[in-house]
Amino acid sequence: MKKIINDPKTVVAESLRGLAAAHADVLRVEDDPAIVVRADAPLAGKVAVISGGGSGHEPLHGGFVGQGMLAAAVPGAVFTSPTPDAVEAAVKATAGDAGALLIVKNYTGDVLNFETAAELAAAEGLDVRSVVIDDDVAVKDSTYTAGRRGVGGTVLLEKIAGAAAERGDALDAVEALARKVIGQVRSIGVALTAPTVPHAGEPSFDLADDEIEFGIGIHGEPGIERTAVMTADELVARMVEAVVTDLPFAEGDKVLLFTNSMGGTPLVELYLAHGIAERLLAERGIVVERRLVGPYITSLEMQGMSLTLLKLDDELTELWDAPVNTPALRWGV
Amino acid sequence: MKKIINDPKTVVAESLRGLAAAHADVLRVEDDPAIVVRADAPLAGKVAVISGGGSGHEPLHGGFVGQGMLAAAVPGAVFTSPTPDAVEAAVKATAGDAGALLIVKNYTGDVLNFETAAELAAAEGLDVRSVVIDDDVAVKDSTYTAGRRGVGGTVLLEKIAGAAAERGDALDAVEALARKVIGQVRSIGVALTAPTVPHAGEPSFDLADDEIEFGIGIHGEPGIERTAVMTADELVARMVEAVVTDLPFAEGDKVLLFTNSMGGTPLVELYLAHGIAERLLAERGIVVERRLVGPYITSLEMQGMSLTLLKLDDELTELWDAPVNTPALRWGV
Amino acid sequence: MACTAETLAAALRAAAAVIAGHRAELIELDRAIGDADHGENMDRGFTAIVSALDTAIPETPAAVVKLAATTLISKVGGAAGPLYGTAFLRASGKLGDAAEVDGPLLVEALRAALEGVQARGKAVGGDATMVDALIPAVSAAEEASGSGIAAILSAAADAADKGAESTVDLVPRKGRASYLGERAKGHMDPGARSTALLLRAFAEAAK
Amino acid sequence: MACTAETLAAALRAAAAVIAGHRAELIELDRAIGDADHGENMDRGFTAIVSALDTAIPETPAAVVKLAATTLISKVGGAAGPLYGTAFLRASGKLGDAAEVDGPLLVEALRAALEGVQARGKAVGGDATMVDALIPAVSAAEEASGSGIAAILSAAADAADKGAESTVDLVPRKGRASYLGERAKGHMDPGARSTALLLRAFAEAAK
Ligand SMILES: Nc1ncnc2c1ncn2[C@@H]1O[C@H](COP(=O)(O)OP(=O)(O)O)[C@@H](O)[C@H]1O
Ligand SMILES: Nc1ncnc2c1ncn2[C@@H]1O[C@H](COP(=O)(O)OP(=O)(O)O)[C@@H](O)[C@H]1O
Ligand SMILES: [Mg+2]
Ligand SMILES: [Mg+2]
Ligand SMILES: [Mg+2]
Ligand SMILES: [Mg+2]
Repeated sequence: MKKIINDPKTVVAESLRGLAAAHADVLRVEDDPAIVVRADAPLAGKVAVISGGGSGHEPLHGGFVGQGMLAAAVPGAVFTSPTPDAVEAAVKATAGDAGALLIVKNYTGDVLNFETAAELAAAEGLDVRSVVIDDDVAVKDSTYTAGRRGVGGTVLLEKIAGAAAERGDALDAVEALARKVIGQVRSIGVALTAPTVPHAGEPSFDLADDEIEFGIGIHGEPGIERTAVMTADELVARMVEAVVTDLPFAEGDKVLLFTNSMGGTPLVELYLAHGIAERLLAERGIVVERRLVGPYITSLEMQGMSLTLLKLDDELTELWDAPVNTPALRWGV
Repeated sequence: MKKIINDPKTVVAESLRGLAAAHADVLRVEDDPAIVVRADAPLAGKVAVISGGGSGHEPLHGGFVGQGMLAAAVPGAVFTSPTPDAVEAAVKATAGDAGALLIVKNYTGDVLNFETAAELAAAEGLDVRSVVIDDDVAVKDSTYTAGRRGVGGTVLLEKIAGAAAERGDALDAVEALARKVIGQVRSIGVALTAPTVPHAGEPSFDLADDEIEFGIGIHGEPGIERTAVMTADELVARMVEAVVTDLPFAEGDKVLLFTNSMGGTPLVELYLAHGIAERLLAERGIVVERRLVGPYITSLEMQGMSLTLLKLDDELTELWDAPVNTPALRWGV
Repeated sequence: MACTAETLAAALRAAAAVIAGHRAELIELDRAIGDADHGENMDRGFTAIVSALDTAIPETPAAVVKLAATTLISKVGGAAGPLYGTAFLRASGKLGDAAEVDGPLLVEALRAALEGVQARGKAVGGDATMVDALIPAVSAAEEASGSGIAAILSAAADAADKGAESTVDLVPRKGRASYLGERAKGHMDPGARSTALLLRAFAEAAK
Repeated sequence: MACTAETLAAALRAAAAVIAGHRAELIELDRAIGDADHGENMDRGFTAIVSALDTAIPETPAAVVKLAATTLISKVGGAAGPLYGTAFLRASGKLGDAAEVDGPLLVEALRAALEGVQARGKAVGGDATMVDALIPAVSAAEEASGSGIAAILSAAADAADKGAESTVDLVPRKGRASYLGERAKGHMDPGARSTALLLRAFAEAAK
C-alpha cells in the first residue's frame, strides 16, 4: 500500500484539518467527535440537512457542506459509519427550532447509528427526522439482503433537500421532498479495480486483470456479477438498461443524468462514458435536462463509475438549479 | 489494462463528445481538427486566451473553457501535443481583433507545435502571442535538459489570464500579466504509481511497492529522484522546501496554495497533505490567502500529487477571485 | 473466582488484548465478504474501553458493563458498534446493583445480550451474523447454568466457536456480506468470529 | 531503380508498413525514457500518409515529399511531428521540380532534412535524439553519393542503425528523455530508432 498518510489511525482527523484550512469561508470542523459544519451554523429558522457515513467517499459528505446543501456532515472512520454521539453533535451544532433531517445511506451500520442518534436527539426535544436512501438497483431488495444500498442518488438528494431547506421549507416539506427524490432516483455502479483501506493495507477485494465487478456499491461491495471486461459501449448500455428498466424511466421523462467516477477512473474515460449514456437515453426518448459529471461519491482510489438517473419535475429542477456554495459543488454564488 | 473505452484510437474524440453533451451551456466541440471552444465564441473585443496539449490531464484544458478562463482548448492525442493546424483552428474560431494569447506548457512537442501555429496564424494577419510556462522546480533549467516543465502553475495562469481577458485587458496587458504569473509561480510533483496510456496498454513506468518518484511531471516523467516511501509529513515537507526555496518565497509573502491530485490520489489523502502544507507555510511566515485543492491537472489514473505556490499581489488576487464559469472551475456565476 | 467489578474489568482488558491480537484476522475475514474494517473497529472500541478503565473502574459489575457499552457505541461505529453496544447495554441492565455476579445472573445477562442484538439488527439464526455465534453460546450457557462462572463461559465459548464455524457454509442475509449472496459461502462471518473470541477471552479470564 | 513520384510513393507506403510493424517496439522504447507514444504517433502519421496517397499521388517527387511533410505536421503532434514534418518539408524544397531524383539530389535532400531537424529542435550530435541517427546517415550518404539511389540509402540506413545504437550509452539532453539524466543510459532513443527504420524501409524499397 502506498498512500500519502502518516498513520492509518489519524487519516480522517488529519484530512479534516486540511478541509477546514482550505474552506474556512464555507465550513468549520469541530473535534471529538469530529463533525463538519457550515461556517454560519447554527441555522436560525432553517431546517438543518445532515448526512454522514464512513470516510473514503470524498467529496461526499464533507465536500457538500455549505450554503444550499448540507448543514453538517458526520465523517466516520474510513468505510465505517460514524457513531451516534457524533451524529447527535452535528444535530446540536446546526439545528434550531426548524429541526433537522438526517440523510442516511442504507447500510446496516449507518442505519443503526443514525437511528440511535435520532432517538438521542429526540429525547432532548429536538425535531429530528431521517430518511434512508436506497437507490442502488444492483441489490435485490428482498429478505435475503440488507436491502438496496444508498449510492450516487445521495449526492442529488443532498443538493435538493439542501436547496429546499435553504429557501425556508419546513421540516415536513423537506422530508416529503426527500422521500420523493428517493422514490424516483436509481443508480448502478461498476468497479474495475479495488480500493485499499488505509488500516487494512491491501486491496479490499481481488479482481483479475480481465474482470470487472458489475453492480458494486461505494465500498466496492459486489452486486450483480463478476464478468469479463467489455467495451465502454457494452458496459454503459448494460448500466443504462439496468437503471432505466428499474424505476422504470419512460419515453418523454425528463431526467438528471449523473455520471460519477468512483475515484480512480480519469475524466477522459468518464466523459467518454457520459457521452454514450446521453446517446442511449436519447435513443430511448428520455430527455436529459440536467447533468453532473465527475468524482462526487467515490471509493478511495477505486477505478470504476456509476450512473444515476433522477426523474425531474419543475420543482426538482428549480431546486437543483438553486445556488449552492460548497467545496465540491458550486454555482450561482 | 482495464479502462472504460472502446478503442484507444478514438478515446479523445469520444470523450470530447461527452464533454460537449455535458456542458453545452458553456462550450462546444468542433471536429477535425478537434477543438473545444466557448459557446459564445468568437469573442468580439476580447483577447482569446487559448491553451492545449496532450489529453489525459483532464480537466486541463477542456474543463477550463468558459467565461473568465479559456476561450479555447486544443486537445492532442493522449500525452501527445496537438498539431499546429488544430491550434490554428482554435485561434480562428475564437480570436477577433483583440488577438489571442497562447499558453504553452514547456514540453518540446508543445513548444514546436504551438510555435508553428503562431507563425501560421500571424501569416494570416492575426495578432497571436505565446507564453511558455515552466514552473516545475524538479527540473534543472540547464542546457542539459529540455528545460523546466509546465505543470500545476498552468491552471492558475489560465484562470488569471482568462480573467484579465474577460475584463477587457488588451493583448499587451494580458501577455505581460501572464509573464508575471510565470515569473512567480513554482511547483513540484510526486508519483506513487504510474499512469497507463490507452494505446500503450501498460503502465508508463515501473515503480516498486515501496518506491515513489519525487519530482515528476504530468506524464510521470521523472525529476529529482526515485526514493523510498515516506510519511505524508516528510513528503510534504520536502515538497514545500523544494518550492519555497526555489523562487524563493519569503516570510510575509502572500500566496495562493494549490494542492493538486494527479488523478488517482483520493481527496481524503489530498486534504491531509494540504493541511500539512498549510501548517508548514504558516511556520515559515508565508501567508496563504487563497487555495485550490483537487484534481485539476492530472496524469490519467496516476496516484500522486503536486504543490504549486503563486505569489499574490492585489491585482492577481482580484483576477483569481473574478467570476469564472467552466466545467471544472466555477464561482461568482 | 468471584465475578466482581474488578474481575469484570480485568476480563475486559483481557478481551481487548485478544481483539488486538486478532485485529488483522478480523480485517481479513471482513475483507473477504465485507469492507475490511471489522478488526479495526473492534480494536478501536476495546482500546477505548481499556483507556476508560484506566481512568477509573466503576463500582458495580453493571456499571462496568455499561461503561463498556457506551464506549463501544461511541467509538466503534459501523454495524458492530451499535450491535455490541446494545448487547452490553442490555446485559448491564440485567445485572442490577449486584456487587457480584453468580452463574444464573450471568446466564440471564447473556440471554439479554442476544435479545438486544436481535432487537437492533433483526437477524435470526442462519443469517450468517454474530447471532449465529450468540444463539448456541446462550443455549450452552443455560445448560451449564448450575456450574460456576468459568464453566458457563467455557461452555458458551465452545458453542460460539462452533457457531462461528457454521457461518462458513451459510449464505449471509444481513449486513454487507448479504450483497455477495452465494459468493460469500466458504467464508466465516467476522462478527461471529469476534463474538467467539470475546467469549473465549472472558472464559479464560474467569479461570 | 528510378526515383520518381510513383516510386517515392511506394517507398512511403513501405515505410508505413515498417512503422506499423514496429509500433509496439517504438512505444516500448518511449515508455522506458519518455511518455510511451512515439510508436502511436508515427503510426498515426504514416497511416495518414498512405490514406493521402490512396486519394491521389502528386505529380513530382517534391510534391510527394511535401504531402508527406504536411500530413506528418497535421497528424503526428508531439515532438516528432514538427521535427519529421520539417525534415520532409526541407527535403521537398531541395527537390525542386525534378521529375526524377538522382543520387546527388537525394543526398542534398537528406542534408536539408537534417538541417531542418536541427533548426527546429536545436539538438546537436550526442544529445541522444533522432539527430544522432541522422548525422551519420547523411555523412554516409554523402560518401556514397556517386553510387546509385539504393546504395546511398543502404549506406545511410547502416549508418543510422549504428547512430541509433550509439544513443544507448548517451545521456539525453533534449526532449522528454532529458528529464531522466543519467537514468536514461542503457536505453535507445525512440526517435533515433524510427529514423533508422525509415531509412532502412526507403533503402529496401529502392532495391
Ligand atoms: N443485522 C445484523 N444483525 C446482527 N449482526 C449483524 C448485522 N449486520 C451485520 N452484523 C454483524 O456485523 C459484522 C460486521 O461488522 P463491521 O465490519 O464492524 O461493520 P460494517 O459491516 O458496518 O463494516 C458482521 O460480520 C455481522 O456479524
Ligand atoms: N529537440 C529535439 N531535437 C531533435 N529530436 C528531438 C528533440 N526532442 C525530441 N526529439 C525526438 O523526438 C522523439 C520523441 O518523439 P515523440 O515521442 O513522438 O514525441 P514526445 O516526446 O512529444 O512524446 C525523441 O525520441 C527524440 O528522438
Ligand atoms: Mg464498515
Ligand atoms: Mg508525447
Ligand atoms: Mg465491515
Ligand atoms: Mg513520446
